[in-house]
Amino acid sequence: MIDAIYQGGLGLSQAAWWTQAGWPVLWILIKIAVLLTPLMLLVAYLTWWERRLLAWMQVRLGPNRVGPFGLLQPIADALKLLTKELIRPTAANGGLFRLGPVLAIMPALAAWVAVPFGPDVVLANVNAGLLVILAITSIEVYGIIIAGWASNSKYAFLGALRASAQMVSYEIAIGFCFLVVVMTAGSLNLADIVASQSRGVGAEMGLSFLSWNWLPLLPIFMVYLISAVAETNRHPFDVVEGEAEIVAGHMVEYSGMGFAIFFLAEYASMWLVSILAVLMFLGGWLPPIDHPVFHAVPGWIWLGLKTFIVVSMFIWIRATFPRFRYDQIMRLGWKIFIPVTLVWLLLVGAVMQTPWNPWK
Amino acid sequence: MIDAISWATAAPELLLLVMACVIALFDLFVDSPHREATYRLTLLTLAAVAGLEGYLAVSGATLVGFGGMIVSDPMAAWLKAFASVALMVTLVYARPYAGARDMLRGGELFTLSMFALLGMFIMISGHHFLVLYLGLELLTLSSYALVALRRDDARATEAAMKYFVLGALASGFLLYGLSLVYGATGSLHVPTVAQAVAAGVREPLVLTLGVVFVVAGLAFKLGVVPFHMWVPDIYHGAPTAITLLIGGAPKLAAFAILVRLLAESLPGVATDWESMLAVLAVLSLVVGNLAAVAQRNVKRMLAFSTIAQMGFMLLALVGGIGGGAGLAGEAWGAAMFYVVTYVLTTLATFGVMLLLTRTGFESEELGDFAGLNQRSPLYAGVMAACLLSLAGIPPLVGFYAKLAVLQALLAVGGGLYVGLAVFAVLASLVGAFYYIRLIKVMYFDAPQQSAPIEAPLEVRAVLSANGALVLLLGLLPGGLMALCVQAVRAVL
Amino acid sequence: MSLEQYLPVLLFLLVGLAVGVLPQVVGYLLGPQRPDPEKNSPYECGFEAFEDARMKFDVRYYLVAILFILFDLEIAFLIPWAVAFADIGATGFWAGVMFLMILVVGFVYEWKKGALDWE
Amino acid sequence: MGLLSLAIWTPIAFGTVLLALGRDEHARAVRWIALVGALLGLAVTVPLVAGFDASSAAMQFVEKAPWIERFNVHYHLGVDGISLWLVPLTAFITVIVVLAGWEVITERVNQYMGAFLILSGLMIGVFAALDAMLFYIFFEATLIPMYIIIGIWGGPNKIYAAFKFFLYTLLGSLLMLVALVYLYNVSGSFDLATWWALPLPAGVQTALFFAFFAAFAVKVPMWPVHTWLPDVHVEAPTGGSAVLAAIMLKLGAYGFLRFSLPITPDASHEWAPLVIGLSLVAVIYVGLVAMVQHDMKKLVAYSSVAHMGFVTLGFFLFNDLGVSGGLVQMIAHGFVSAAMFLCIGVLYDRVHSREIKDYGGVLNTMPAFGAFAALFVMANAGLPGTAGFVGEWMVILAAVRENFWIGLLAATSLILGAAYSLWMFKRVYLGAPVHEHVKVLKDLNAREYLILALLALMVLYLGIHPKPFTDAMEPSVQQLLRHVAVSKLI
Amino acid sequence: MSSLGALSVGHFLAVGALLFALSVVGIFLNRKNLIVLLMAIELMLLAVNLNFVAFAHYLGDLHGQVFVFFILTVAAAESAIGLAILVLLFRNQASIDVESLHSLKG
Repeated sequence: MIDAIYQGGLGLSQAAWWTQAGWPVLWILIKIAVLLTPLMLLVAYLTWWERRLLAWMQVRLGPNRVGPFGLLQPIADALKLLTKELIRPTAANGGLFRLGPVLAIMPALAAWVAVPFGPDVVLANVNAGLLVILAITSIEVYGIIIAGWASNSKYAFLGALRASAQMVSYEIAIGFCFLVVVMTAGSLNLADIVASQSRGVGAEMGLSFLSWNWLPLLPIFMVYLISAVAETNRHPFDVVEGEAEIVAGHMVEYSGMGFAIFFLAEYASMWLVSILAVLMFLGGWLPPIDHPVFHAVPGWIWLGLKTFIVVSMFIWIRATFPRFRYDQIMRLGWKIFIPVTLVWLLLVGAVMQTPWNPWK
Repeated sequence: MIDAISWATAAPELLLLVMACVIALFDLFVDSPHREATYRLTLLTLAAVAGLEGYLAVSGATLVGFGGMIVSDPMAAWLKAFASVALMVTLVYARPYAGARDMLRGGELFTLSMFALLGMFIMISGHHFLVLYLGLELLTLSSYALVALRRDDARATEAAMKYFVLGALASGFLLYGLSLVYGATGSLHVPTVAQAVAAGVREPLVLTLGVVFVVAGLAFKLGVVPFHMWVPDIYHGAPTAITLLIGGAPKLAAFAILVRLLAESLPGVATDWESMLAVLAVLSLVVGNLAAVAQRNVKRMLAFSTIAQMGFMLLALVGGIGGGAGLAGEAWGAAMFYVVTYVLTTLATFGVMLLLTRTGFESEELGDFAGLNQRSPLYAGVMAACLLSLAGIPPLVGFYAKLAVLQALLAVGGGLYVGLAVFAVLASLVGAFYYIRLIKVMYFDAPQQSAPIEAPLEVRAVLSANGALVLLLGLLPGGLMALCVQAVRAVL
Repeated sequence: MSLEQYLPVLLFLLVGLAVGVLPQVVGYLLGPQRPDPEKNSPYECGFEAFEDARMKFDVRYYLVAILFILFDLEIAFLIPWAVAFADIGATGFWAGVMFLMILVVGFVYEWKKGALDWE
Repeated sequence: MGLLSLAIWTPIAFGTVLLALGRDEHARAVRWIALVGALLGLAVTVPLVAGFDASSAAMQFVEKAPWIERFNVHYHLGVDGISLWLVPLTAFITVIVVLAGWEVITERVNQYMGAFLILSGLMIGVFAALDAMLFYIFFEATLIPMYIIIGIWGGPNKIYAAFKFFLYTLLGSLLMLVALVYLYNVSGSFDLATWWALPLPAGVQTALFFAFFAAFAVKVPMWPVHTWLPDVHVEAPTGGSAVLAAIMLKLGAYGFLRFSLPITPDASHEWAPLVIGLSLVAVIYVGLVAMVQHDMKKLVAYSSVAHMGFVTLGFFLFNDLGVSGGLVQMIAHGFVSAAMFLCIGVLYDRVHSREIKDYGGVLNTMPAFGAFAALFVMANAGLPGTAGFVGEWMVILAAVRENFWIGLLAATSLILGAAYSLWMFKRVYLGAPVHEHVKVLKDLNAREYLILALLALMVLYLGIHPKPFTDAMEPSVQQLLRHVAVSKLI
Repeated sequence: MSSLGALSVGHFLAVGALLFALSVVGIFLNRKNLIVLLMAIELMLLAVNLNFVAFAHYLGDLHGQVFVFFILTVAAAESAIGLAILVLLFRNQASIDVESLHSLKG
């Protein structure tokens, strides 16, 4: 059906510019829209879900006034923020001040281009998919630095410094985690990485979920999960916007939509790191047990389900742990995660040299 | 691809690398204020490396390793052996100075020098543009850090900044040239490039442009006019010990990379770069010598003198090209001899300067050398011998260096080359003026201070030996000369 | 492989840009514009802003940045190594080990030098 | 080790030892060791002279060993009649100089003595070298000790003088170096004998001739590049002046005979008028200049230039009388000029002035010294019976034989020489002492007496009985002239 | 269907040369801020990278691309050291103006 639509669009005109450039581009834009719309909804409703889940864990109700179960709350929030005044502090650098949020949200969304939702369901099926994601997401830190710098406020500046230092620190750990996964899969393509998790001792026994990377690479999985939390500046690593210390960090001077965009970026990132965790460690769209019943469920459901669990876990973590001190955060990143991942990298490499290589 | 020969070829480099890493870590647990253990271990390593290279050199074998990426021919082995020894001597001279200037809080002086030496080794042995470039960068990056080693010294940091900017610029030029040569010849491997050039390239213009940039980049690194602006500032601003570090042994590597990039890779377009080198040489001789006369600061003076000396050395290369294949070996051998003896002399010169400095006091103005002869005839003698050697007065070794260069030029025949030779000797006459001016200050002026010159025994011993060698090689230069020519002949 | 595959990446980046810009424009149009000096002064916990906000900051942030550059590059080097890991055999493995060992030396050095301490 | 090597290295070894070990605390010992070294150096030249076969034109006492194989340079020594006498002359003057500096020099004695001993060895090396590179190395190396001697122990303007000396002579010799390397490239060797036999085209000969000329003319020194000499002489210490005048100037003149004439005979012939002209200018004009000097040392310096003009004049007349005369003049001037400077030194040590007007009537208070001085002044003026006469007379005769007018002009030197020498003598020594300090002068002490007596002996001997000298020269000079007479053009 | 078809290596070289020239001009004419200087140096290396990549593509030879990889590393190391020196300079001189580099003169 999709092909038919594509061919139909192609047939609209015989002009070269249309068949060579116009329609393919438009087609991609359509696909982007198809991806982006639910994504934005998910992002919006993640805020709702977070508040509900937190409330539930703290034995209270959470937003429940706007619509059934407060389901319209995100819409209301958006409308409210949309009509708020966009304050630009006199001391701020105009252009850069506005650029900050843009640079924050752009990568958080654009990174989805290489995220597969099924064996062939991906916007850009590039070999270097993981690398593309890594490259795009690392732009995010610019948004934060620029926001902090452009605000020309001490709180924003310090917050931005902290946030960026923290993000880059954990980016190293994440990078090493990726490396290990890539090594076992032998590919940077996320679909291949998922496929590679379908092999192994567990899969042969029918218990596919035992072959997913989370088990053989358990320490790496843990490091990744924790780093992902830190990378998104989420609690308990959210000292950058710690209310007690520096208020809202780099976002302190933003209001209205400027603020909202940072918010959106944060939640979009959460979804992104979660789905990456699923793709790399939890078998992506693969069913947990090799059984026809499970196979009957479409892959994207599995993917969505797993991602939702991971995201919810992030919220759970938020509800559970106290906030780290900044020095503790840095120590964890540099002095624990990096050595652990380094050692594990070598270990995995060494094991792969032996005949007992489980990733053959 | 990585076979036993590869390991043998790179054995000294590997040893150096491993030991540099080991020492870097080892030093973390040393808390002696003078880094005694680090220092000894470094010297030991360098001695071992020098021995290894010496062995390779004497064996005369040419080893090619890592798929032709690196080569260990006699020239490389000798140059590396010399460089190791030069670095050892440098460190011996440098340690008391560094210790008195808060530069030994960590062992970076030693580890960075070793990494710099490793860079030199790779530059000397590289047979592939990438390897050569990496060696060059390893050397220069270490040098930048070394220059900035005195963190609280405004002059040193300024020098480091200038060094960094101009060094990076030079690397950029070189790289740009290499990229064009790569585009024109389709290879980065030195012998393959040479073959491609010999066979004729499709885009000669790209190649020529590449050669121009390569020569400019190399000229920057060598510090010859008009790419010399950094030399005086760096020599002046860097702590004297570091000046010696970057003005001594790296010259050997610079020579080697000239050989690799120009003589080995691009002999097919030699006429292109020959004239460029000639112009660079002439300009360096003029500017270096004339500017040196105007300096009151000895380090600056020596910097300009270096520029002139390098210009003189380039003349040998010019002769090597003009003379054709038959004379190239001798001419480039002359250049190698020139560089080796230059390094030897520079070591002693700066060794004396380092001796004269005390805590919180730098001896670098002309006046600081006043009456050195009264204070210490030995050091004055060593310094005088070095300066006269640099001026090219027999019977000191520098004379033979100049003689060999002149010979290489005149062997070509033809008015242009004779003219260059005459010009070179006239320029060295100007050079003689500022060298003997320093001797005048040391011998004829009354001392401004009478503080005794104290130095550890090993410094005195090494310095005396160094000075003696300048004289001894002046009396019996034949062996080293023959060695250089043979070594270079084996390469070309 | 051709660059076409990367066209969606470019387009998505542009779309992302639009997602960042449009809401701000809309918010600007919809929201009220009532600036006043108090409101537009930098946030300072209620104090009058003093000193320049672009102050000198702790050199450790800078250190982190440098370390990040270096480590990130190491990762960049290791990615092709990791992708091709199955094909390059023991030689490749040991080459990687050597590479990592040098990295470790640097890492230990930094650690001991206190570059990673935030006390 | 051959005799020549001994003659070269004995003083150098002693000098090096002094430099390395000498301390001012034991200056006495240093002096004695220096004297021993100088005497030993002189002693080894005795068998050299005694064993020299005066009938042969060949090189004698030859030593040859490969030295720098890369450039085919040999350690090649030997003397013939041309160079023979210069060797003992150098050794002799060194003894004199060591003695002359005995009490005068009190600081850094070891460096002073060491420098002179090394200088002596180097200069003998120049005279004995048969390999051009060896020659050049010795030739250049002499700059270093001389520079130090002038700079440390010189007069108030010593720095200027030292620089002038160094750079002037270096300039010339660097050009010569280019010529040497060129000849090496043509012939494949630095052997002088090979070069003498080497045919060369006219243009090359001219270029080479002028390259050599640049080196040697500065060293001699010839007018108009002589200006460094008076400055240097004035500032140099007595010993330095003596060595400079007695030996170092001869290095240049000797170079003409070893290089210019035999290697580029055709160019030499072609440019002989130029050299002769310059020599005559030196003889006459510089003689006149000498006359108006107020400073004794300057006067003697200019007279040296004039006398050396005779030497070059003689050489470029291309007849045996001229060349022999020039050689004899070199030796004679060696003794006489050294003596003149030492005399001035004697006065200077007492009065610390070299101005003629500060003296007058010295003869009254220093009769013995005055007698010596009178003898040397006569010799300087070229009075018959003294060393100065023989050479000048031979050259004038040779000149007349060649061209009467040249002879006539050269002969004016006798008048001019007499004029400035005797006039100086009159003003310094004769008359009644007008200055107080002259009235209290003490006559020579034993050491000074010895020095001057030795020199006087030599001056008289050479003046009365020059035959042994000229006999030994004769075959070599003849051979040289025969060689020069044949064109080498190709 | 390669969209690179219309582009020859010459186009890439032209861009590379332009970038290179820009960076050289930036280094020599920049009289204000040292950071700009460091950026110009980076730009220079990027220009070279473009050359290498273009040639590698054009020649069908991977070595050029590998070279780029290494240049990137070196560039990173270089900027690390450059910035470190800059920090020292700022600490010693309280300024990062190019004009402040004047204490070393002959």
